[in-house]
Amino acid sequence: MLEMKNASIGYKGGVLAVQDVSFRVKEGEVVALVGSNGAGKSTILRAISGLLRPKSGEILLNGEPLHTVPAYDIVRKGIAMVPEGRQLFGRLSVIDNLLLGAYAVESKEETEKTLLEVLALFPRLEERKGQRAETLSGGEQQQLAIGRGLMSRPKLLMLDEPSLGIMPKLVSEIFRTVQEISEKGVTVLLVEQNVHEALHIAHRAYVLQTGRIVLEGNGKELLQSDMVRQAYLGM
Amino acid sequence: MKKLAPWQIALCVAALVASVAFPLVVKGTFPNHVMIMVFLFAMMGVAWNIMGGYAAMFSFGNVAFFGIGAYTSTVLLMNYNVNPWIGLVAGGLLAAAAAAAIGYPCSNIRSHYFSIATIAFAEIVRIQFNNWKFVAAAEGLSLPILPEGFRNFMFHSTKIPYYYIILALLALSLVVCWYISVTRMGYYLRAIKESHELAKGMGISFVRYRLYAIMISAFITAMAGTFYAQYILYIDPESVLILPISVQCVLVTMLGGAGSIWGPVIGAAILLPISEVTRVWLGAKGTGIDMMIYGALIMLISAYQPQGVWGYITSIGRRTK
Amino acid sequence: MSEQLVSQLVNGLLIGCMYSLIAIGLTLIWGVMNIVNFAHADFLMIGMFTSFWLYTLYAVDPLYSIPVCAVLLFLLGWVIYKFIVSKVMTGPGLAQVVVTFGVSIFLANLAVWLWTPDFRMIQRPLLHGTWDFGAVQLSVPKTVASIGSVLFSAGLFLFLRMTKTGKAILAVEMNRTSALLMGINTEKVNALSFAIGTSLVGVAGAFLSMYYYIYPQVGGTFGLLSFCVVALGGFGSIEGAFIAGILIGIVQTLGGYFFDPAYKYAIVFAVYLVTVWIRPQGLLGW
Amino acid sequence: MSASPCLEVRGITKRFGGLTANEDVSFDVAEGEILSIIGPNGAGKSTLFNCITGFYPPDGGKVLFRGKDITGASAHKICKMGIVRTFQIVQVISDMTVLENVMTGAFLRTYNNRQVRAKAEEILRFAGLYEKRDFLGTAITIADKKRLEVAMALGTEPKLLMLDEAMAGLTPVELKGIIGLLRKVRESGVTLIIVEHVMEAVMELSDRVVVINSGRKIVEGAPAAIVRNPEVIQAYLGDRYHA
Repeated sequence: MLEMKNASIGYKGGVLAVQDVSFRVKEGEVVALVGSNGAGKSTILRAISGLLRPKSGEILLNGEPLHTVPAYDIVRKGIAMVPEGRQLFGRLSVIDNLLLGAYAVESKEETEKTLLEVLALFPRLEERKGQRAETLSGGEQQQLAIGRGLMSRPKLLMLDEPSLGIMPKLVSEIFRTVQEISEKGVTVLLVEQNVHEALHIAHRAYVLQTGRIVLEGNGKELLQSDMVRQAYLGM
Repeated sequence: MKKLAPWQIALCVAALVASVAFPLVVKGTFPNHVMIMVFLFAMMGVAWNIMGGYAAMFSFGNVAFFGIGAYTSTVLLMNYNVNPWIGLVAGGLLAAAAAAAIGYPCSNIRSHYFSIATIAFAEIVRIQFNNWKFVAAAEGLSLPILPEGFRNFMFHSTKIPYYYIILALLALSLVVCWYISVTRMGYYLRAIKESHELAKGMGISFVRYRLYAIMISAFITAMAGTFYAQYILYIDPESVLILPISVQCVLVTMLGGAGSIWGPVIGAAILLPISEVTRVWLGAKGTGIDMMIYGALIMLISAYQPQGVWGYITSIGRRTK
Repeated sequence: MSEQLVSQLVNGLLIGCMYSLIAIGLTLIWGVMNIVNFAHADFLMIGMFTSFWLYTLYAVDPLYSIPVCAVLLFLLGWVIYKFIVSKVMTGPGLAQVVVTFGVSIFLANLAVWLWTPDFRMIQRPLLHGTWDFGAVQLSVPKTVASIGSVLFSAGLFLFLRMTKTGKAILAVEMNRTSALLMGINTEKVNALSFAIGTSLVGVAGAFLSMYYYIYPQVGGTFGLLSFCVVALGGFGSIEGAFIAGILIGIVQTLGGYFFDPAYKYAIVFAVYLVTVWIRPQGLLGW
Repeated sequence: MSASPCLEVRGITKRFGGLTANEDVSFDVAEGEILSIIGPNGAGKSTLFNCITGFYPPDGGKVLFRGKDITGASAHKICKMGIVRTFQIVQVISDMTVLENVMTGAFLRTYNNRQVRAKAEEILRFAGLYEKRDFLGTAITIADKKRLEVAMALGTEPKLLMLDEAMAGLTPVELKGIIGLLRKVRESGVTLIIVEHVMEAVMELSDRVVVINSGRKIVEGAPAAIVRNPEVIQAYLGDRYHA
């Protein structure tokens, strides 16, 4: 479905954050990109969502180039991103945040239907519909961010560090939700520092180190690999 | 401070020689007048640069210091017969004191709020002088005509001494600016510009260093004000306290390149001749076309060459390396 | 309260409503783009002249010029954004500050060149005279202009809160990156916000032309005051600008009444300085 | 180790609106010790850091540095007294070279340009950054930026160095390097407090560990004992340390 081919990505005037990275996400999978802070995971997601352009290489969606599509049209291609740190519209209400998530959807009825689905998935948000997003707790904000991402009815949902800054107990809840979303047929690309949890729910995973993919494989297998255990789980 | 490249040193020496030789080669009042205005605004740009370029405090109120300088020396001369050279220093000190008085409470005000606060301050000063009988309010002050000579800071038959005085004042300001940039204060201002948090964490009192920067900037700007009064021999609020002068300080710096020592000089050397020449050629009829061209230039330069000319020159230098 | 004081208060309220309308456009532009538009009040001047020439050449009353000004200034704003302001959006901060100064100097002197620096006035607008409410006399054009200003301000407020496009503008203002991810074309939102801002100030110009002198430098004082209003209200806050506009109108007239009319603007600026000294982010800023 | 502690934190409480970020947190740091503070994200470690270093005034409690009450003193004064910190998100001065960055720190103790430069160069050699002294602050790798942050802090001649997640996001090799550097820093007589997520670093470096959860200190002790503490495992480590 999504394929990144030999992509090198860097920030303006800076060094390359990602070098010669290739990977693919198949329909219906949960794929995790794991690795430490600064390994380039977020950079990859930013490139897919059009916020950054690869310096070389290409990004393909169902065989068609994605890296030439303007950032604001990526969501219309069926890709939604839940950015790191949630990035909500703080002074707007919960419901307005969700509706903005469906900005690219033309049909009103469809949006209303999706809204009901999302509120069913996150009952907490239903309770807090009218509240300003900035007044929610960290966990609720993350739910809202994911809900906002789902509002565009994406085929591929990308999550950037969904567990960051969330109470440990809520973390497993978030991952359970991600699994639920995947079971509904949405393909998921997940970036995580919480290697353990991420590898648990991922079908496949890629391990990044300083901008390169150093390892790939089945999630559960990687969990057992010596290298991952040593480098990221501290065992 | 990085060491200057040889071509840069050569450029500086050439500029210095050229400016000293200029009045000896080019005769006539108009070219000399243009150069005097270039140096005057270069000096004010250098002063602005210490706040705006090094510490990212974008002031649009520096004209208040200019006016305070002009009025202090003039009032001292007219009412108390104080020599203008003493007035020059007194004006600087008074402006620095005013800067401290306004800068201290404003030390928490940042970015745009700070810029607007400086405009508000300058406007209050202008309105006060416009209504202040002691300084003849809106009528303005004509300086008494004293015998010509360096001692009296007044010349009637030629502009050349003014030329060298303002050149010397500009050189002095450049030395001050350079000195700041290589010492602790320069480092601290750049740290503050990067991030207030970082600066605090490194033991830098940002209130204090911001205040120093404003005061030094005010002192130099006020000296420029005194010079202007001695040069034009007439001042009123509409000529020494209006917003466009503040804007000019910003423009010369931005055009030449903020945060570099030579930026304001280059900016003034480009902008002032354009504005003086268009004024004389096209503006005599009061048609506004001179200022129109001037505005269009500012618009186009900031939209299409925003790094300033100095940035452009150094980028060429880097490319040819 | 003396009758005079009441009528001063009412006058302050009326002029304050005008300030509000001028300032909300400015604060919208700042909020969305992070740019202080120093040319804002020159668009006001263009609006006033548009209304003046429509009246003088085609005998169109300023009241009917309002839609013309709105459309014309909307287009002008769009063009200026596209060709000038958009170029500095990713540039250094100082260029963003200075570019609109260039626009301001250009527009003001274009007006001098085209129409000379003379003061003009619309001699007999449709709305003139006063309404007499016993103690308080209301100038008809001023009152209508102020009510109109409030309506337009409310219109902007509702547009931002109620429509999809309006919410997209708010979204860009709060988080540009997220807005992009939602599929909002942020570049278009910038242009639209700039054009709406100038359009509103053009409308204010048409209102103002009913009772105020019209000359190329008219932007000067209004510009300074509208910066003060925006900063006092808190950069980017529409509600803040609205409240601060009225507040400054009242401070100005009361200051002139209790102290010296010559110092009325000085008092306004002093109030601003004291306010940001106590509250560096303005009244409703964040 | 001297008798009186380097830093005493006594009942620090900090609230933001209705939210209590720190509640009654107390601990001591001995001279020459390396103390780690660990806890889940949002547990209030950074707030605690900010309260100690003068970035926020605490709502209650006291901070004593070498017996002197420094509670609520401003950040730059606390730095001058000898407590210096780094930031969670690396902060270096982007338009300065590596050397100039360190010089900015070193200017705290002297005006003399030559001395400052000499000291900065010495620190850069110590931190293993001397070869990169003429690079711009933005043009070096994350790992080098973290070293640079430490070097900038050392420039201020601290007695107590506080590092906020100085090791996050480093590869194992880079991590070894910075652990070595911090050991050398300690040997030179500087006391260290580190807030860290990277457990191997915590285990290897620290003499003692303080665990914070939802604003409170839940336990403190030797690293080996901490990782076996059931409360810590439940609140923070989760099952990843069961093994």
